[in-house]
Amino acid sequence: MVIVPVAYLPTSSKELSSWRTSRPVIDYSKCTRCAICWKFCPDVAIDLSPDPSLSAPNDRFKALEAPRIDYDHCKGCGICAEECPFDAIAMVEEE
Amino acid sequence: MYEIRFHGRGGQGAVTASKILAMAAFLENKWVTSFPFFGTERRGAPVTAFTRIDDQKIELRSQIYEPDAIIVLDRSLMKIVNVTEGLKSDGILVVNGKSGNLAETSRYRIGFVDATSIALRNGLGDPSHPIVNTAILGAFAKVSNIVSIESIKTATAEMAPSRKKENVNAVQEAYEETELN
Amino acid sequence: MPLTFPKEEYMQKGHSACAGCGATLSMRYVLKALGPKSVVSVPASCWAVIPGEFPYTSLNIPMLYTTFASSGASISGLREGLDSQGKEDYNVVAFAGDGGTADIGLQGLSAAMERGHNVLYVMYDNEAYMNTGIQRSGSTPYGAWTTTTPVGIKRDYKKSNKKFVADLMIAQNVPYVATATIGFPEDLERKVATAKLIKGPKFIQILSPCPPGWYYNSSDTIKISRLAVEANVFPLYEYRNGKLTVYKPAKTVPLRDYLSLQGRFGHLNDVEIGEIERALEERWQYLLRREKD
Amino acid sequence: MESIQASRRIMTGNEAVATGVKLSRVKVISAYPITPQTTIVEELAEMVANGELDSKFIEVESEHSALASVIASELSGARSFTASSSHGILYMHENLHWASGMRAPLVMSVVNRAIGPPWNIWSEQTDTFNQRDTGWLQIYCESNQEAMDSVLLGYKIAENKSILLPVMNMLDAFTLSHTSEPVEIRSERTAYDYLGDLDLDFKLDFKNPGGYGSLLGPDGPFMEMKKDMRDSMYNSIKLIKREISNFNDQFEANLPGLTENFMMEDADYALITTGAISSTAKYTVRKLRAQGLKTGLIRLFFYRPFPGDDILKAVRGLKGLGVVERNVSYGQRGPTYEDVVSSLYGKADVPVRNYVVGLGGRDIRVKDYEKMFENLVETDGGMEWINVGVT
Repeated sequence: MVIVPVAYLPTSSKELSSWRTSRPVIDYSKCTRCAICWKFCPDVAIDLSPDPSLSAPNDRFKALEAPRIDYDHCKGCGICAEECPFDAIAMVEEE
Repeated sequence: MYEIRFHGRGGQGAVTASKILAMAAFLENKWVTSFPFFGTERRGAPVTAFTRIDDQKIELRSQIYEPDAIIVLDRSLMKIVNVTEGLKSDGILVVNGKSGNLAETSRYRIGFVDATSIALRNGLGDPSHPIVNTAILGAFAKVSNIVSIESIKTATAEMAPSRKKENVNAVQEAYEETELN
Repeated sequence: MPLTFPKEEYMQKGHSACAGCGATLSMRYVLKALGPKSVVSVPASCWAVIPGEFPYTSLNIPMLYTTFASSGASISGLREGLDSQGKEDYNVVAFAGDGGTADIGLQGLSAAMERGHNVLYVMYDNEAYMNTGIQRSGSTPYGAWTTTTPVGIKRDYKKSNKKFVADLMIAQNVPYVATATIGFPEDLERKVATAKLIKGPKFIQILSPCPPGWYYNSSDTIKISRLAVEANVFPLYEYRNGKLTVYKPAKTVPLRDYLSLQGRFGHLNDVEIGEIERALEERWQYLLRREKD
Repeated sequence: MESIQASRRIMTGNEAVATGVKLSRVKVISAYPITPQTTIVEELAEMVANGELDSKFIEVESEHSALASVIASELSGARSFTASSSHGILYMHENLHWASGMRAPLVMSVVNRAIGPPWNIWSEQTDTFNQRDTGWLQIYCESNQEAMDSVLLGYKIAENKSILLPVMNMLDAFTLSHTSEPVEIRSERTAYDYLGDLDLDFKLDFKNPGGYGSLLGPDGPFMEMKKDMRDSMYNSIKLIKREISNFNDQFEANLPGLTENFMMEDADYALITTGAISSTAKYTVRKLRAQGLKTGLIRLFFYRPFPGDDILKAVRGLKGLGVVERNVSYGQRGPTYEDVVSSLYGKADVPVRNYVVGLGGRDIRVKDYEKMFENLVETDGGMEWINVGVT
């Protein structure tokens, strides 16, 4: 059989954490679960899922889908921190 | 192998005539090829086309330099093109013209026919651009014995792009009106 | 708070774009609006590199790579090929940069739109040849530094106006033409969804800021994209059924707010900025006049 | 005598190509007009317009787009076709590589025409000889029959799962493209059975989406892919021979192998030719044989893959071999000559000469071939360009 130049392996299986010089860290006590960070992430590196164990500004927010940074794929661009209307994300330098 | 060269002007239908003649011979179970010398010329410019007829498959694909017959669709071309160049000494010359007084070509077997009048009479083209290609083939059938007039009429009916009946009439009328030298 | 945006992802994590890349967000948003029954054709451009090296792909839909000038022809072939197999309900999309659209691919784009195939052509506009290292394109704005308009001591920045390909498409009377940018994702998503429902050729030009090419901090991609609209640099409009609708920003800002964030405009003095501002205002008035027609 | 017209019709080479496309049930056609290919496109447009051919027809704005669009339609899973000539082929060049690299089993008919400047619409094969390294199989037709048959055969070979490379079939400008001659129309039924439907394992798949033609670095399988293309082409010779004999059986046809040996058995002197000029060469061979000179001819039906072994077998015992090129290469001998000589090197002790003929449509006559044979016999080594200048 011939070798066809068709690529099928999803890049989600790759790990890119080495690209990052600083990392976004979410302060869940300020996070309203608005998902703006998720929306603006160019790396699709913010997942949304409910996690009642996380803190939140109030209990109502705890039931909602919370953003979670996928550090294997986040390149640390800082857009989420810049766009967060509640200053709930800080960029922290990688060691 | 029998080789025919057509001389006409762009728009007169010399290329189609070469194809109809090939088709007529094909109908008589001959191998044929027909091809134009395709130039960039437009309507009115001199045009050459060729037909080869043989009992065997035809291998020769060069142009025709020593034809057995020459068919001239427009007599005025004879002033500007040496139409009989290379014509075999016992060759045939068919000319669209009213009378036959061509001293320099008297050694050939010549047929004259007023294909222009015949074409116009049958509504083929207009006075500035008469389509004489089918009529001239009727004359060729009269002068030569390469293809029958019936085959030419059948081929004409099949290949004339329009006015099939008028074209077939033109073939027949030309056949009847051709004068031999 | 309910999501303002479709949750399904058709662009994957792990792609090889620069941090803060606007072109990836363009792709992400366009595919969210189109859904899984789509195929995208990509010419030479950043997006030919973003999915990474073989055997990787970073889209959940088929992606066909094509030669630089071939996007218009490629989507034409995809459309007719799929239609000939009864797959009329699949979206066929070109995703080409500004070089591949405004310059080398313009002939093919114009012809594909003219032929009327049921296709969507997306131009992700980062205003220069970014994949090859920031050379000026026809879509580079007046005043910008690029590696081929390097300013120097002769102040040789780009001295010609941006070619607005969307305007050319309107001139060709393409059934649906729109401009959009990633700073207004809901607007972008709505425009793609609108285009999806129109049978025929569609063209959408998406301003997609580029951190290394425009010389700004990667975190500012969304901010700059919004400022481009608010400073009147990149007006948002929509052309449908022969009617132009121009979006009037809720908030307007001085041009300087937009330029000052970007190193590519750092050499401009007040006089030059004033000239650019006047030219932008002229174009704005022109769009408003066209809207009234 | 067998009735010639029974199942034959008189048609031009271009009409024969269009009929071959129809018989192949092509789904997408995309082409840009160029003399002398235009009548292929016109004929196909007519067939589509009259419902004789159920195909999408894309009237592109350039040859570059013609090829780009059929690469895409082919990969979508629809059998696709294009046709061009001369500068159109040169304009396609990058996409020629893209088509073969994508392993798109397209067929493209090319009417061989000269390359300018100066502008010249007449026959010459430089346009496609320039494309010999683009990964396309190349078939040069001698007759309108072959022009039709090689479209069907072309798809059959191209779509073979161990080849999967595009095929271009060539016909000489005017000498075939606009010449009318009897052609046997292959039965539609047999053609359908012979070719079947396009079955591309890697066509666009929405359930298993892939990136078609993605980026590859120096350590990725780039070089392996190129080797695979080369191997697929090189190893296709046996397969092509089998497909040709299969074609001949099914259609009662008589296509040659990758080469045709004409009166080679006991020949002392022979020429190698490609395309329609081979016919006049055969005529000359017969003529010289009648005069007592043992001449012969090897016609290259396929030029890629190059049938070097077949040539080697055919030339054993020759006293002289002339390679005739209807193309021009500057700064080196002709491409066919180079290929022939490298195939014979160290294996056959035959003097090989190179003749350049018929550029820009210059007519090639019996006397020109006679001159070449004369030159082979004399082996004076001085003649390379035939019928040039005032001689």
